[in-house]
Amino acid sequence: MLQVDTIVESVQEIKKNIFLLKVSAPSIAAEAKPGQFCNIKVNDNNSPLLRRPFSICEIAADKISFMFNIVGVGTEILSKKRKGDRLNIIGPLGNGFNYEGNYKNVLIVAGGIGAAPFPFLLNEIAEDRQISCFIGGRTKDDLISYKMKNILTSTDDGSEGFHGNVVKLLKSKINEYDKNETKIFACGPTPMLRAVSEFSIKEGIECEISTESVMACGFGICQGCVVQSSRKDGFVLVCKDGPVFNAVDVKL
Amino acid sequence: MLQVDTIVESVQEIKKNIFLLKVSAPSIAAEAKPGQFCNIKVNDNNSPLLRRPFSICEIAADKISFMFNIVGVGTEILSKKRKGDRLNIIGPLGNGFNYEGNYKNVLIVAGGIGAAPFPFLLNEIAEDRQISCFIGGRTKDDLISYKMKNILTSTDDGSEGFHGNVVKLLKSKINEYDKNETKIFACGPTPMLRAVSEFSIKEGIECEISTESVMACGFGICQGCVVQSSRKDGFVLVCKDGPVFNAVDVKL
Amino acid sequence: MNSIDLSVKIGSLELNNPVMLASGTVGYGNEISEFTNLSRIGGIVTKSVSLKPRKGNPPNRIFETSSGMLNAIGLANVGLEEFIKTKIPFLKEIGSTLICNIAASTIEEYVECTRTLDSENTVKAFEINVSCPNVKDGGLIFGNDVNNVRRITEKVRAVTDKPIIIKLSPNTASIKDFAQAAKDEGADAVSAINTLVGTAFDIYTKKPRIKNITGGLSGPAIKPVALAKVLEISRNVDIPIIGIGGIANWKDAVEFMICGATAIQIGTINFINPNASIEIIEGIIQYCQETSITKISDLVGTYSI
Amino acid sequence: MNSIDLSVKIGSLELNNPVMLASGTVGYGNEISEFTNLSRIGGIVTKSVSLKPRKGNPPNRIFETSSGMLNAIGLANVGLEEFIKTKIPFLKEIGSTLICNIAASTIEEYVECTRTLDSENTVKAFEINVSCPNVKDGGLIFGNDVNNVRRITEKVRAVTDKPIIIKLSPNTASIKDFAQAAKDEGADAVSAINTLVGTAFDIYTKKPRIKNITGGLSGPAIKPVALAKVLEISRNVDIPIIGIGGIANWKDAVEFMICGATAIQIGTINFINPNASIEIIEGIIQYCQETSITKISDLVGTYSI
Ligand SMILES: Cc1cc2nc3c(=O)[nH]c(=O)nc-3n(C[C@H](O)[C@H](O)[C@H](O)COP(=O)(O)OP(=O)(O)OC[C@H]3O[C@@H](n4cnc5c(N)ncnc54)[C@H](O)[C@@H]3O)c2cc1C
Ligand SMILES: Cc1cc2nc3c(=O)[nH]c(=O)nc-3n(C[C@H](O)[C@H](O)[C@H](O)COP(=O)(O)OP(=O)(O)OC[C@H]3O[C@@H](n4cnc5c(N)ncnc54)[C@H](O)[C@@H]3O)c2cc1C
Ligand SMILES: Cc1cc2nc3c(=O)[nH]c(=O)nc-3n(C[C@H](O)[C@H](O)[C@H](O)COP(=O)(O)O)c2cc1C
Ligand SMILES: Cc1cc2nc3c(=O)[nH]c(=O)nc-3n(C[C@H](O)[C@H](O)[C@H](O)COP(=O)(O)O)c2cc1C
Ligand code: FES
Ligand code: FES
Repeated sequence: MLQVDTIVESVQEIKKNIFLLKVSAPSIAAEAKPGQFCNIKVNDNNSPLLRRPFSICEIAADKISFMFNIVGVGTEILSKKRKGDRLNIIGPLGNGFNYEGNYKNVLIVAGGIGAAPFPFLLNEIAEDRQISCFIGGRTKDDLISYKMKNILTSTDDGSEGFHGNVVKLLKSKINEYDKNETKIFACGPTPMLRAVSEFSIKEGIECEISTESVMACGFGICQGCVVQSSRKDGFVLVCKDGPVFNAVDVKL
Repeated sequence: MLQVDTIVESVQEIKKNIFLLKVSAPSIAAEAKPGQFCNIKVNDNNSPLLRRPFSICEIAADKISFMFNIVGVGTEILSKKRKGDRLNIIGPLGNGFNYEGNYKNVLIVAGGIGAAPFPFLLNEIAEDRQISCFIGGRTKDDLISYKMKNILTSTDDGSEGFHGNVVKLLKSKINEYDKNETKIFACGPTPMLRAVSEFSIKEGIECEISTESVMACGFGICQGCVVQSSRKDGFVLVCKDGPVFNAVDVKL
Repeated sequence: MNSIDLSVKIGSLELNNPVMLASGTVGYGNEISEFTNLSRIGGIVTKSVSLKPRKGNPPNRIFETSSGMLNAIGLANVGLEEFIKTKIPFLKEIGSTLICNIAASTIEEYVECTRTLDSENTVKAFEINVSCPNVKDGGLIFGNDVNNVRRITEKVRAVTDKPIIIKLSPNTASIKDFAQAAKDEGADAVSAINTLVGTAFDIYTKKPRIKNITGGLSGPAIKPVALAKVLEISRNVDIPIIGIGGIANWKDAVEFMICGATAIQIGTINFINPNASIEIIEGIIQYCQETSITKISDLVGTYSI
Repeated sequence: MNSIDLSVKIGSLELNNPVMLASGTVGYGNEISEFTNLSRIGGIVTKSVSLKPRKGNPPNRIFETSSGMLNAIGLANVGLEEFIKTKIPFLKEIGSTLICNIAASTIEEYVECTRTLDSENTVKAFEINVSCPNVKDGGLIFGNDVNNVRRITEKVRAVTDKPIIIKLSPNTASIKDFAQAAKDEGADAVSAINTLVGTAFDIYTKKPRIKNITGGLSGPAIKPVALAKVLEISRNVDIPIIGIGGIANWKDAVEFMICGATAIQIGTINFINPNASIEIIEGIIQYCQETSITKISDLVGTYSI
């Protein structure tokens, strides 16, 4: 965990309302693992006051990228950054995906901007694994395939790929994979994560989900970011115990 | 009084830490009189919350300029505006200088950034008047002579012109002017305005001073910007009754 | 399109819409009328008037803080006589509902002001300011003692049949007790909140930034506190509430209404955007359309907790 | 260069410098130690500990507001036993002065926690949290009744000779009465302020943004209020004050000391800049050099009004 002043390299709109922000952050880049995130101070003032958390999307040498869409004031400000701007970042934070181990098939399940952590993950996953990427969106404009491989798409409105949500798509295809040789990595809106968790638990497939919650600090001191634990009558911290959890460990 | 979204034409650093901000604001430009000011919202958020008041420095067709130095967060933000940025401005506000009437000599007395309102004033003053500009600063780097005429300078440290403050310089030269044919227009820090007021009252010379105070609204609804009146046991509003006052009317 | 019923009732006071301008933040309406269409606004609450003119506190009277501002104007106002002679006529012209805010140092003064103004047809209701933090006499001394609030309400009630709104101080532990006292004594509504007591100092001169030493904090910074006070009253006392504090846009206004405010007032934001009230009314209309609300009063107190 | 005496005394408690980390905003020190040098900090106040572990409130627990944030963590903590077993050893290692903040639902629980911790050498003082707004039992119920504060102080005083700091609620009309009560019963200091009660609602779901409905407002938004409370105590009660509330930088810290705070605590800003405390200490040193102060304690209460 580091707090560093980084320099913006570029902000690119890779798709309508989907931005890729690249910063130079050698020390964070050196430490980061797929699934971890950074907490970014988007400005030098109190509007907004708190940092904003973003998954690490990609690492190239000493540069980190973040992928985001504009949903409010913080992401709006980020989208207007220019090359050379200074950006204070805390990271890498949280645990990452646990992608070691004995399995052959990697199933990526991404809903909307939930695609963000996967370019980094896919880059690190051993080459002999079989990768399939299930990508969902409300419409075809929401499908983010940036650096994904072997893509299957679904849209709520049927405008591209499977007509329905991405978990339904996954269900329809799951028989093509050996369940004992398969691990799911999912990121997206909470209802999607809930569905994929239930499904994976029922089917007995290993599944890790990257969760979200409102955050203040991002590194374990405010106790603000809790989700219900499945293992005890109590809570776990998304920022420190997560953001990636094994599907069996949390109740969303 | 208007509230308009203006477009930034340019921000120029005309001297170290002295900026000229030009905006396109036809409706305000059409109404404005020398000595009036505008209240500018420098950002779209709450940091800072309130508008910032600036004298109208110059008008050219439908463009208005403001001259300022960076003293805090608001002026810092303004200095970073770029061509095309939107800037919400309320103006023209307050009364202006009363420069009509029967006098021959115009004595401008400006301390530091107090130079701001005079380019506009000098541009409007009848051509047959004799203009002298007394410009003071702490050091020669603080002397602002932008669009001034017949300049006499003073510096506190003696690094240029008269060694001493600008009111002392004025006193040393006052005998060169017929007092009954002379009007002083002064703007600058409050101690300077106090000195020039006392002097002009003692000498019986007409004198108008452009004052400052903390402001919230700038147009008379908050009652925040008062200075002590000399005419009654009470206060007058800098934003509405001023910012230009006859020296005899206020006690600074 | 615009078939939404925006009218609200506060006791017997009817407003065309729930958006009012808060006392002390619009003077007597003339200046702000250059920037906004006052006739469309639900109501205007005039600067606190007192029996005699008050020159107010010496400068500095205001200071900016993070997302807020401190003020200690000291209830500067023209006094009752001048108010009636020169201010009411203008306010009558513009045709917006006029609520007269009264401040005083004694109960007798509250009563006398109310009685005198009662005969002014233009004045549609009274807002009794028992909560100004910025005057040495009166103000908080009244506002923070529930028995005083009780007595003032009772006495003022006795001299007018017009709606009475008691403007409450947030600088108390239990605002609901004050709202209850106001209700018990026949007030038609309460407004909440007035400013929070705050201060700021210059670290080099070591002097207060405001000559009065402390001032009243207003603006977006206080919105969460104001909202909690409105909710506290709404959950405990059956009296119409006018929500005030940090409202900057229509979303804030809607949030206050959901928390139980029948109407709202905007203060500090008038200084920054003198047309804010109209923009808020328009935003509320859009929200009603979006969420299929046909009567704005149906929104009041719809919190789901 | 740095020959400035930054040490301050709070009763018999000596701090190397006046900058502390506030309860609930640094956990038990381990996470933040990755970002800042805790050994240089004046003191660390640990998250409120209670007799038994508390899991805290369900999410959402926090919400951002203009220049502030609301929280209703609900005093989530590991409980006294675990605190002693696993947290104190780490805090001992880092060598910063440790102040233990205690929360409870009954006076007996306050007493028992204090008595148990009294024998821990690492614990140098107690901060008694009588002012948490976010738990159903205890918290504000205690903090807003001066007699309770009096009794808690008395009982806790009886079981320890270590310095006792009573952490006061700002949600009262007259904080000085509470400070006086604490002093009367032998407290060594008071800290002010805890958070202000606030809330926020989603205008589409109509649900509170925080599951607990209301939360505590902290951050720069509340600084003027906190400063006024510190000044109120300082002008009326002769007791050391620890200033808390919206401190974001060294200027804010100096402002609190000028208003009468012997030391200060920083809370919310730790979340945004976990190295803020060190930067504040450095800023204070520079300020002392600039203004020729050789002993920081000379700055305390130097307001000129
Ligand atoms: C661990 C983690 C990783 C994340 N990674 C990414 C990422 O890679 N790309 C990306 O685009 N977004 C990501 N997010 C979500 C991102 O943090 C929010 O979109 C962002 O903070 C919104 O900031 P804003 O100021 O633009 O919006 P705000 O104005 O703060 O809020 C706008 C809307 O977004 C909601 N919102 C705000 N913060 C969050 C949050 N933390 N989680 C969920 N909803 C929120 C608000 O309730 C509101 O409805 C991540 C969140 C977490 C917790
Ligand atoms: C009628 C009027 C006309 C003005 N015209 C000009 C002008 O043409 N050019 C120019 O550069 N400045 C002018 N000023 C001053 C200008 O408004 C302030 O410098 C500006 O508001 C500071 O904003 P800031 O956010 O940068 O500083 P802040 O961070 O707000 O403050 C920085 C410092 O400046 C002081 N300050 C803040 N506001 C004022 C104020 N209104 N008056 C005096 N001191 C203040 C503060 O106390 C503080 O010490 C004028 C002020 C008034 C009232
Ligand atoms: C400059 C100023 C002057 C005020 N004067 C009065 C007043 O005379 N009477 C009164 O009842 N309230 C007065 N108030 C309080 C406001 O009416 C309002 O209750 C408070 O500002 C909170 O709302 P806001 O956050 O929208 O400003 C004043 C507020 C400000 C900022
Ligand atoms: C997330 C959070 C948790 C807190 N938990 C506690 C606590 O357990 N005990 C306590 O006495 N104060 C607690 N506080 C209050 C702070 O210690 C401090 O009094 C308050 O936040 C004001 O300071 P600030 O504006 O610098 O944050 C908490 C504050 C926050 C923001
Ligand atoms: S965000 Fe602060 S503990 Fe997780
Ligand atoms: S600045 Fe508001 S009345 Fe002058």
